[in-house]
Amino acid sequence: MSAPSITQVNDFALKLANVNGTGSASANSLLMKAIFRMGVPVSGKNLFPSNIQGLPTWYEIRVNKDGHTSRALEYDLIVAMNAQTYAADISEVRSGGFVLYDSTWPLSDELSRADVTFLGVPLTALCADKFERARDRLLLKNICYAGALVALLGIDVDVVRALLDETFAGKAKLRDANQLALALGFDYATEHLPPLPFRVEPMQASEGKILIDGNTATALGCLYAGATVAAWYPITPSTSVMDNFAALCKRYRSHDGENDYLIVQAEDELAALGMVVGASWNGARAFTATSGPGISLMNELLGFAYYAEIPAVIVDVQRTGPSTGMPTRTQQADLLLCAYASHGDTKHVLLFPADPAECFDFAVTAFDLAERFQTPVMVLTDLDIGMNDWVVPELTWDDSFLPDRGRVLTAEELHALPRFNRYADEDAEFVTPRTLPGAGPGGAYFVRGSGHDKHGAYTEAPDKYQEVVDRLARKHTAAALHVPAPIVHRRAGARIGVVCLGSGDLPVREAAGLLQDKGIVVDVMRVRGFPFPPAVRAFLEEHDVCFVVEQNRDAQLRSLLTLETGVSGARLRSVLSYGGFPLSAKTVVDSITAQTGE
Amino acid sequence: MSAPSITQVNDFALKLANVNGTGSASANSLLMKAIFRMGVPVSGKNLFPSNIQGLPTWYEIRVNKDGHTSRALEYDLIVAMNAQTYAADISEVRSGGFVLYDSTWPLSDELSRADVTFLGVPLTALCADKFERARDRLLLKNICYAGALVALLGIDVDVVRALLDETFAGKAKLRDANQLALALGFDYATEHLPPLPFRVEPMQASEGKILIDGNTATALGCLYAGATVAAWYPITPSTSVMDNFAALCKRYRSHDGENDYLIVQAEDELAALGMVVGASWNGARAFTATSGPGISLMNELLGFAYYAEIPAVIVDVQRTGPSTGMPTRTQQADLLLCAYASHGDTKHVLLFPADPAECFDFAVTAFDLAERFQTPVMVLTDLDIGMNDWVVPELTWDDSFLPDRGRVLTAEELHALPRFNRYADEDAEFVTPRTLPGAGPGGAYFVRGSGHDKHGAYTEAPDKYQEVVDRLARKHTAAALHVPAPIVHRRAGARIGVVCLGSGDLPVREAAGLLQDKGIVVDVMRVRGFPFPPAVRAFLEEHDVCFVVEQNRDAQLRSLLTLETGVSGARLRSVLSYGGFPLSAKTVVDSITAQTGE
Amino acid sequence: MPSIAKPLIPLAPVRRNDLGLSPRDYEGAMSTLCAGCGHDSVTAALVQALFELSIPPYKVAKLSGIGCSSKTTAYFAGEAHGFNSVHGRMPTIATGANAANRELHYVGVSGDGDSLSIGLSHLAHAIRRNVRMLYVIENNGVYGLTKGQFSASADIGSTSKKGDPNAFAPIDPLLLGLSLGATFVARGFSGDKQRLVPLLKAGLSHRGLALIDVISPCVQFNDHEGSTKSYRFVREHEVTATDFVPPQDPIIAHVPDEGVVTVPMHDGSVMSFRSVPEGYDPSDRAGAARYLQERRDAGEVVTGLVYADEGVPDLHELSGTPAVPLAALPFFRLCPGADELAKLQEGFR
Amino acid sequence: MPSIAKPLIPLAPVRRNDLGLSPRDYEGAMSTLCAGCGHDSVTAALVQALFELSIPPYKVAKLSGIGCSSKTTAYFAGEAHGFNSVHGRMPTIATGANAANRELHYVGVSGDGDSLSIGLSHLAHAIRRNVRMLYVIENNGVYGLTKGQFSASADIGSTSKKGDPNAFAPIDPLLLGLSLGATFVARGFSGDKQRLVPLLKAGLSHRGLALIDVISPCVQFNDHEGSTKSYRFVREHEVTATDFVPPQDPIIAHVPDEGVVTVPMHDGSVMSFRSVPEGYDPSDRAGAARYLQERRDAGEVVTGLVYADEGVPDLHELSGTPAVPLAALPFFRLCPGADELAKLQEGFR
Ligand SMILES: Cc1ncc(C[n+]2csc(CCOP(=O)(O)OP(=O)(O)O)c2C)c(N)n1
Ligand SMILES: Cc1ncc(C[n+]2csc(CCOP(=O)(O)OP(=O)(O)O)c2C)c(N)n1
Ligand code: SF4
Ligand code: SF4
Ligand SMILES: [Mg+2]
Ligand SMILES: [Mg+2]
Repeated sequence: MSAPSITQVNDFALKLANVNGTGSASANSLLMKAIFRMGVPVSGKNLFPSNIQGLPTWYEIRVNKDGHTSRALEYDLIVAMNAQTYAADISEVRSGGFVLYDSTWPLSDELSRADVTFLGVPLTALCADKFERARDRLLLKNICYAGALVALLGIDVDVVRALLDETFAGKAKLRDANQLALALGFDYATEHLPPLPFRVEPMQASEGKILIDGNTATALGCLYAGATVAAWYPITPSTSVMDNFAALCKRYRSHDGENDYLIVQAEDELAALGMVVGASWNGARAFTATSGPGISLMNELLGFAYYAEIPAVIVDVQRTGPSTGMPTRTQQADLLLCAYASHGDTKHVLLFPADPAECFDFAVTAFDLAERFQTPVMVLTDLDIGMNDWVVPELTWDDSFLPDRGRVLTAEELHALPRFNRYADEDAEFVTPRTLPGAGPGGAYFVRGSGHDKHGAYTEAPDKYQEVVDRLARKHTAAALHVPAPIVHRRAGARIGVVCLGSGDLPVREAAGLLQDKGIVVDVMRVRGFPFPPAVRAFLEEHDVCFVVEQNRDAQLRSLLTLETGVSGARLRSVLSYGGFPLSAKTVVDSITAQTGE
Repeated sequence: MSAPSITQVNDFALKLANVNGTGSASANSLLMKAIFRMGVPVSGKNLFPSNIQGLPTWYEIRVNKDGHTSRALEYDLIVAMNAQTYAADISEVRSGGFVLYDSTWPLSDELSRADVTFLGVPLTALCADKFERARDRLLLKNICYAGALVALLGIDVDVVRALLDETFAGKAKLRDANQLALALGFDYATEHLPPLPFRVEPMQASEGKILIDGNTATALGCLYAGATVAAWYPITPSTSVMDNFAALCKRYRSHDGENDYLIVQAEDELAALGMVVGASWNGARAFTATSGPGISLMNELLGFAYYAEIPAVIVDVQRTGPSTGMPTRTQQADLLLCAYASHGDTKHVLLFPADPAECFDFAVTAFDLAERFQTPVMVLTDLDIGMNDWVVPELTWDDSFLPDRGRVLTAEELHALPRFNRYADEDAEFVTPRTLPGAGPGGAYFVRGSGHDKHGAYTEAPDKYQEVVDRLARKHTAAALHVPAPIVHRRAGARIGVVCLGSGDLPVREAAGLLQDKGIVVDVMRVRGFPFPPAVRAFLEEHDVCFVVEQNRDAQLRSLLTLETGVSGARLRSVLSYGGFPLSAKTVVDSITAQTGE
Repeated sequence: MPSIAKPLIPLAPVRRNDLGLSPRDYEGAMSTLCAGCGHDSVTAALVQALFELSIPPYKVAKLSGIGCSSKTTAYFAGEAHGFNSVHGRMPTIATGANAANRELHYVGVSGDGDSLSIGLSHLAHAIRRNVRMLYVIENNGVYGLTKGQFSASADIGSTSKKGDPNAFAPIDPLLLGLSLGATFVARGFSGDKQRLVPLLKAGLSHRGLALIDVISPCVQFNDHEGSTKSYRFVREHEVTATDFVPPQDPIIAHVPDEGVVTVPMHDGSVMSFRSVPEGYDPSDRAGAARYLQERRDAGEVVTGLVYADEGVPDLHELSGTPAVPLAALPFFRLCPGADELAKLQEGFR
Repeated sequence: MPSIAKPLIPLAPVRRNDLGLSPRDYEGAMSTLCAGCGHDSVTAALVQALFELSIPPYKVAKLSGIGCSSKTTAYFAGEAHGFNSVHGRMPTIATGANAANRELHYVGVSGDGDSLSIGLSHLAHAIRRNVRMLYVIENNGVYGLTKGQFSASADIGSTSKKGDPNAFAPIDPLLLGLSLGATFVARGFSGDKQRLVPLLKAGLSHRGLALIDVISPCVQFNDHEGSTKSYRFVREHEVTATDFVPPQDPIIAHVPDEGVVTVPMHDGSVMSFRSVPEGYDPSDRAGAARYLQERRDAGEVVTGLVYADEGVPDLHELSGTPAVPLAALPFFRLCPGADELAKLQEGFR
């Protein structure tokens, strides 16, 4: 953040403090969306409570012309709309910053800060004048402060107006009320408030970009991958994956009253995965979406699907654990569990998207890998990716794409075979052929989670049992070449590596730049899948030391790297952030600076 | 095994091949027990199918004067009672060995082996003569071959007779029938069969020893630890833990119609652990016993108990996974899952008994640690330890023992406090005080698996959340000094270390001797608890290389050692055995010999 | 009691109970639920019931799963230990807790999602075991905390806020309970505290598991036109199986005796209920089930005490445990000691 | 059919069905269950039912959980795909499989432990969803595979092999099913194959989930004196709700018409049953429940078709899926393609 005196164009951060259930969310995203439409790189992070109404909630907007939109920890302006949290909120604005508050009532002196400018807008009064119903007054207060911010930040008011018109298309009354509230705030600020040392100016950075949350993108990926069966049990923050999948199916998969999909709201997560496994066994592309507690409950069936070699796609939108933890906070703490889920010797395939664009791509990849390798594939996103709106490149689709259904024998291929062995005749990747129920006579086999030989027959013979589980281990290794390769950003002469995954991407890449300013040159690698491709090990070995940046307490990624690449743990240090809020570049910079003793 | 020509005294191995559900088990253990009573070191391993009646089952007896009673892979004599498996069984006898079979019908020529002596005993004919009912004939055939073996092996027939008298005390008819069958076989063998080059001679090795299976010992430990509530769901091979606990409670805890215990057969494993957690929260010592699939299902509640800091004792009698796997086969493959069970950042306390004697001790320790550290403690045994009869030193009990109930505040202590904070005021081991429901006014607190601060209040604030989970991490580390220390066996000048756990103990210690004969000098360390005490790391660092011997495919103990001691994986090699049968010293010797390239 | 003085005017709320405690002493933390949420009314009724029964707060153990409903254990009896477990497992925690200490009063509060979906089998088996506890389901037909999906108690045709109708057969916890041998089943309505309190009191005095289904509308996601769990719908379609008869209430006089069922509760108290439909008999399990079924088919919601049987032993009675809590037994009574161990092992040779 | 030739003599078993297949073609692997186990008789009845309905074996999908009972899916229809899942989860696998391909005949075989304890909620919700399948519970009152512990279906007072009586209320899957809106519930007895086969056939032809509870004694652990799940006990205490009327069986002539219920099954076939108790009506849900309850209280075991309703749509009908299997839909029909993606994203700006 540059000094407050000189003007900051397209480089500032806001924090809006509200009470949840009062309609602030729409006003806040309205601002973010307007800035996006002005072509300026922006991010909006919703920090909300696990509650329906009445508790504190925050929204952070970061504007940065260079695209560094990870969470800022210093705020140029705070909108203080929540009396419960005034004190804390006001204390968070940087020295020289600003506080916008509802000046209908005077702000108590304890709250004032000498090094901060207070901008009063009589929101309640303004709205009370113009609106009758109490509910309207409450809701429109938000649009009113949005109007004031539009004026203060130099956001193009026409863009905002257009957005409101779109939102309330066909609802004239609502539209007018909102437009009025916007004007109230806008005019008041224009008349009574000083210009700010930071503002938005139009850019071209939104060309070919869209605004989308990860759960919508994941749902879209499942739609495009051809998933027809979905089973789930509601759980924050994954619920909107299924909500969106259902909405998309309604839109694209319902032809003249016929629905080319079946979504079951299961009785629990065990059931949800059971249904996915049953459907996949039967030839449908099926998936479930859940969060940590659901993964814990799915443990037994994950081991079953691994051993019986049945495809399954599981989306884990991670939240803060352990146990119920903080359901509306983010973390990356299900890595170890997902990698080795279930009793006995089990290893799974994991994908780690970093943003909604990858959620879309990896969802499609997940189905291909699950069917190719006949095993569960887990897509690990998190609350930050899944529930926040992100600016990402427009999603693209290649119409020549054909799904990889893996080794499923047709009736003809079956006939051609002297004998069908479900768990023999492996290919180069140790995958064996399967048949689909009902496909025709001669292809029957018996699925079991109990000991079986390569023919699928029950066995308790050590050698026959081992023959199958040994192949499973090789098959898992083979998948390493098929998961998305790590993405590496190199800087000349770097001897230090920084490793991250998922939503660590933006903050870590921003941090790399900031570190360079401090004379610490680092290469960055973002792992995108497990088992790790050879390039991961290579990167670790190329560097004297690597900092593994992850959002959990126990250095779970570092643990996986140590176990699976054989690289000595001594060369891997940790940067851990697990308080539940999205990672900030600052946290990474501070930690690495401290550890490198600069 | 020494050469067949010279006589082997108290050094041989038998394999008895039967059909399950035909009553062979009692005859086989009769032999083993008799040898034990003769003061000779012996082991008996029951290799049975997951079925109630009609499938192949084997029983192995190894007699070894030096106490090396791990599973032998070379057999001096095979008793071939199962036509389905004749061929395979006969092929397993060592060259120069013997086969005892039922000569009522001639043995087909394909089965005969030139290098093996066949000993025919017309078991069916002998029994048909003497017994009326078909069922008797079937059952007593087993006692009949036992009689023959008693003669052939020089087992003291009076000892065997005495055993039968005890077994059938009060059942005169049965007793006489069995004694008769014994005599039939004994006399026939004495008359018609040649003496064998191996036999049993009395020793004093059974002084102060008992014969007991691990599940009985575990149940006994829970009884002595003062467990009053138990909840479980039946699963092989853990079922007999609860069967025995119930029987013991009936015997020692029922006074004039009042039962000082309550055992609930739960509806599933999730419920079983839920009940244990509820009872422990309420001040009772409570436990459950299960196997791999149950642990998978308990994942969510394990994470809850860890985070809410509620004691719980879970016995995991491991079987062969993954999934249903081979329910009547042994493995050590739940290590990783148990260590980090559940989503989010979780770490648990594990105990690894090596034999029934330690099952008894560690069961008691488990309750102390669970209450001391207010966390789940898992006792990991396996099918070999749990269901086979072992010769171990007599169990001892110190009547001055008082259970460590941990930091539970009395009403008085509570009064003394200015304010009770459930998750603050930690002691040197980062344990905080708890109160019991109903103990009196003023001690109420609210248990939750959701984010909480040190007062136990709901929180979504990063720092308050972290304050608690950081302490949990430190608490887990502190437990390392309280789990049983590793046991180390040193040999002069050893540069190689061998690490094992649980039932790997006997085979590895025997292997160490055999390796020395080959010029490979090794120190042996058996880890007995997790988190690992400092001595574990020290041992690993003292040796140029360590071989980690474990009964799973994925080197799970090696993984835990790598992750938790920081020792480079490069210095840890693996000896893996995971076919489902108990480990043999031979497997260890062969693998280490090959890997050390001698 | 003032009631004797002016029998015809409804009783004024008592200020202090036999323990000298006031209703305040039975309150808990501030609710964080939505304004108007039915669950808060259930909380208020629980406060009154515990108060009127003069149960010492610290002798109460509050248990719940996860959900808005499950949060309510934090909002009453602040002086009682509370246990907010994981989703659906509350009945198992309650069973274990009860096994350890039979002396406390167990109040389980759950939701229709918590108890009828993920926790269904646990509820069913807790009923079979007749674990002594008050088991309240705050039933709103939706998953409130996860923003309004249908729960298993949603009626066929009942519409979501978006207007989609539910297609699947509903689970009526009372019908379910009756089929599983439940010994006490009743239904209340959070919109009618006066009739809910006596049911809760009866449940708290019951010998085993008292299952009380309380229709508790979710104003946020399921209180709209078209929902069969809205305040309005229940008010308009409520039918009563039995109605509580307040002690010394003169109306008793006007009621034919055979209409009044007096249920002598396990703790000595006596509850009287008046059958509303001619000859309704809350001791006839099959009849109760039939009545529930028929009224439901007619689109009505049955409330009141539907079935009660004080004759069935609870888990502890069935297990022959001592009168004192197992958790309170001294160690010497539990540990057989060294000599017994030696004796026992003579059999291991 | 020979039956026309000699109507008064019981039909000789048909050698070949409409597909030209023999009963052999419907057999599976050799059973590894105990000699005399009731489950093997159920297997035999399933073989006959599938054979008589001329269902191509490869069009059958066999699903089970874990248990001796669950092993039986390996012993019939060897040419059909089989799915031996994990303990208690079979109903979820069946639901997913059925969702993917509505054209197969789903035969789920479970045990009383598998379905009434660990899997209870899954069974309950599969019933609610009316998943089209034959759901057979081989009910022996114990956990056979784990050596004889009581299951949740054990009656109060029924004794274990060791002689201890069961203390907890039993779960009758039929009563449970009726309370959950089951559309087909029936009970058979493995000791009476003649009357079991028609029930299985009716179940296989049902529109939704056909729940058939088959009392199937465990000769190893629960066939002794004192057990209420023994061959002897069931023979002596069986009462019949309805009895199957074989086609063209002359006895029909002698039966008052109102005694005969003809159930036109979803697949076009027609099943006729004769009410055994005067006026028993298998279309009256509440009546059926009451009958089960009363007979059980009298210590009797009700067998026959207890309740059936072909009027309720199954999961697919409720979901509006196409007639062809979802798994068979071509990719181009499922993937909206690049243009639609571009269009959609215009809304994301
Ligand atoms: C294992 C698990 N799955 C899912 C969730 C998410 N979840 C929280 S509450 C809830 C349902 C609550 O519904 P209900 O019990 O009816 O309570 P209500 O909010 O309606 O009062 C769900 C699905 C969870 N917490 N844990
Ligand atoms: C998760 C899990 N828990 C426990 C078991 C052990 N187990 C196998 S079968 C069974 C019960 C079988 O009873 P039932 O379903 O009645 O079948 P039966 O053997 O009586 O036919 C149990 C508890 C298991 N396989 N998986
Ligand atoms: S969402 Fe519904 S159930 Fe939850 S608190 Fe609000 S009104 Fe109550
Ligand atoms: S144990 Fe019982 S249920 Fe299992 S096979 Fe034997 S008789 Fe059948
Ligand atoms: Mg609800
Ligand atoms: Mg059974």
